[in-house]
Amino acid sequence: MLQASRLTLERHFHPVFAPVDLVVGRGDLWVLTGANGSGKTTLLRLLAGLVTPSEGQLARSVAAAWVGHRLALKDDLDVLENLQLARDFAGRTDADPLDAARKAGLEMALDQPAGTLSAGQRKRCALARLLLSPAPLWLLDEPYANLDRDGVTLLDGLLADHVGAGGACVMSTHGDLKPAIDGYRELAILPAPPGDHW
Amino acid sequence: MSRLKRLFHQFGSPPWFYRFSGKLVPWLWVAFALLAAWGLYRGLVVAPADYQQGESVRIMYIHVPSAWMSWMVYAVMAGFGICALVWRVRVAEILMISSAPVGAAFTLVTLVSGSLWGRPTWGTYWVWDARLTSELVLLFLYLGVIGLYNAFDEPRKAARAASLLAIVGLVNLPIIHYSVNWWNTLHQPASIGLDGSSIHPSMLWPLLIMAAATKFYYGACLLTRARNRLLEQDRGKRWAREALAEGGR
Amino acid sequence: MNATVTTPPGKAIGPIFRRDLKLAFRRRSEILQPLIFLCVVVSLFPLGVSPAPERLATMAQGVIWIAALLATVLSLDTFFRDDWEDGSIEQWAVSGHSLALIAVARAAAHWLVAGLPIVLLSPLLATWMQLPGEGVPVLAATLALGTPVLALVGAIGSALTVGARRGGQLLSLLVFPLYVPVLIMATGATGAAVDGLPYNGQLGLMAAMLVAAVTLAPFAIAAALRLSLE
Amino acid sequence: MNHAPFIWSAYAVAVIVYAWTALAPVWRARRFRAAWQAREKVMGRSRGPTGTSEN
Repeated sequence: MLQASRLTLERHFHPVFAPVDLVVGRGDLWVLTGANGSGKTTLLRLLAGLVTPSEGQLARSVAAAWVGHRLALKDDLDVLENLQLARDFAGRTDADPLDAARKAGLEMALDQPAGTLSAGQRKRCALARLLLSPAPLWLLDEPYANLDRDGVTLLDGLLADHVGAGGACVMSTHGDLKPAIDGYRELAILPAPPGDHW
Repeated sequence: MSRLKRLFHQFGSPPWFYRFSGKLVPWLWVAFALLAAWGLYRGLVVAPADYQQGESVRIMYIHVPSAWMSWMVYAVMAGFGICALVWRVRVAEILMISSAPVGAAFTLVTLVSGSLWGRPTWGTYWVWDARLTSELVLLFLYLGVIGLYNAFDEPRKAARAASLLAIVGLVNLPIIHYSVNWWNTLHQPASIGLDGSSIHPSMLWPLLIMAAATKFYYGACLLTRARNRLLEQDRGKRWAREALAEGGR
Repeated sequence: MNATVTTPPGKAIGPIFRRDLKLAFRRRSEILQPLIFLCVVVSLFPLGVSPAPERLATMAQGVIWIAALLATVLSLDTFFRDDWEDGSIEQWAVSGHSLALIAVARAAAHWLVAGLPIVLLSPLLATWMQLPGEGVPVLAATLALGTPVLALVGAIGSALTVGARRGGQLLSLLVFPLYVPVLIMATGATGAAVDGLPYNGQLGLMAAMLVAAVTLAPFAIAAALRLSLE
Repeated sequence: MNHAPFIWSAYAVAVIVYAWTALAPVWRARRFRAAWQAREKVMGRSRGPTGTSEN
């Protein structure tokens, strides 16, 4: 589904992390671990195609869904409108925004403008958008951030269903929050070796 | 990597470029000095005064070559920009952004010498003449490219943004040039030609010599600036440390 | 990086266009701001220069067009900023839709909200500036042809400066040289109409500029947006 | 009307602008090289290409 070999990215002429090799197939759940600023987000953005790698090859044969720190919610639109927009723009035509909102536990906030939602609710909104997306590959940047206890169980459920149904996911977490699903593989992001290329 | 890109990569490799341009720069300065001296001698001393404008026509020998260069440097800069944007060749990015100040200098000299030439010819320092006006717009284009480059902190991203702007500017250059010319003929009868085509050979020669001199000047300035920027950016790398340590040119 | 991605099921232009109109009408006051700015700038000229009709008439089309230029640049400053800050541009890039189409949708929605009102307002401004009667329809025509070009070219500048630190002042420096041909042709056409000369040549050139902008600008905008994500 | 002042001022401006555009990078290079070598000395790295030690 996704194959990355010797992937690196240079910021200010210094590689952000050591070259990364990663193969993601159907049913895989990869968890990127590493200290803050080790480049987890940068690597995810590379995999999502938002950034072009300085060196290395990246081949992705399927569509990807991206949930970053910035959740792409329009503050003036309410939750339902945001989800309908997401569905019309790049979602599955048969997906129903109402059902996705209900699954993400946002039934009571449907007509609330996104600007007034709490951080946890906004993250649930982003997760609801994931449900509408046809992309088999999920790229999640610290999905557990801002989620309360049943938010975490909700996310674990979504991940289990998605991976179980043959999808794949690459996510990053900081700290000890790991998905409560067995069979996930970890990839530690190592800082770039000191010294230089030439 | 495609063969072309590997070729570019090989040519574009910073240490190779640094050494190659290091050897080239002195020769460019020598060529510039010789041509400029010869051109100025022919222009200021040998060439006759113009029967209409008198001595003030001698300003042409700095004004016209600078004007030609100001347009040429923009086109060359945009060409580097295309290389930088399409093939992500780092040396092309550096050459692109190093050309901008030199181009702006040419445009500035063209504007100042044009207005100083205008004073005795038309009686005022600034006339909204077609060529001077499009030079002024060209100066804004240069300042836009430099301004956009400095607005980003990550150098590679800044260079690509400035390259894109240079290309958009290049596409608009002819449109701006002809619309200003059309606007000028609309509002003002054609003023006497600043660089008339049927020009006497004794005046044409210094013009061509100076034109060649300004090209060598551009090459020398460009490579010097590019080598500086390259060295500063790559100071962490071994080849740059060796170049810096030995203190050689 | 080759993402041989199948075409995404949704559509690019429709949803973004409707979203923009919905957002614009949610913050209705923001639509009026550029228009009020336009009226203020135009009304300054009789106060600043002279109320004498014949003097105002000579510079009417120039003043109106320059004010329209300033109003467009004012409204374009935050054109992509909200989408950049809340991450919408990231979603566009990942979605697989072509960013150029999205740029066209956004520019069309912006023109409908910001450009069209200027065209509708131009008769009022023309009377303020004592523009002779023959010039008014031509002024409206040049604005109708010109404001989309201003929106599209301005959007390139806006996309380029969205990732920059202080993009605001930079936008006008980047964009004004590119606006020069539009300004010249538009004021030329209106002036010719006022003098009773044929003006279809200028209008033809403006139409050509519009076609060029609609076909070329979106690709530059898309490249600039992709660049702003890096 | 004597044109000489205009001619000389035009060329003077040209010389000043071109000289500055040409020499600015040279001074900048010298300043950067001096600052770099000073920092290298402080960091205790050996000078010269022969004694390059990994940092």
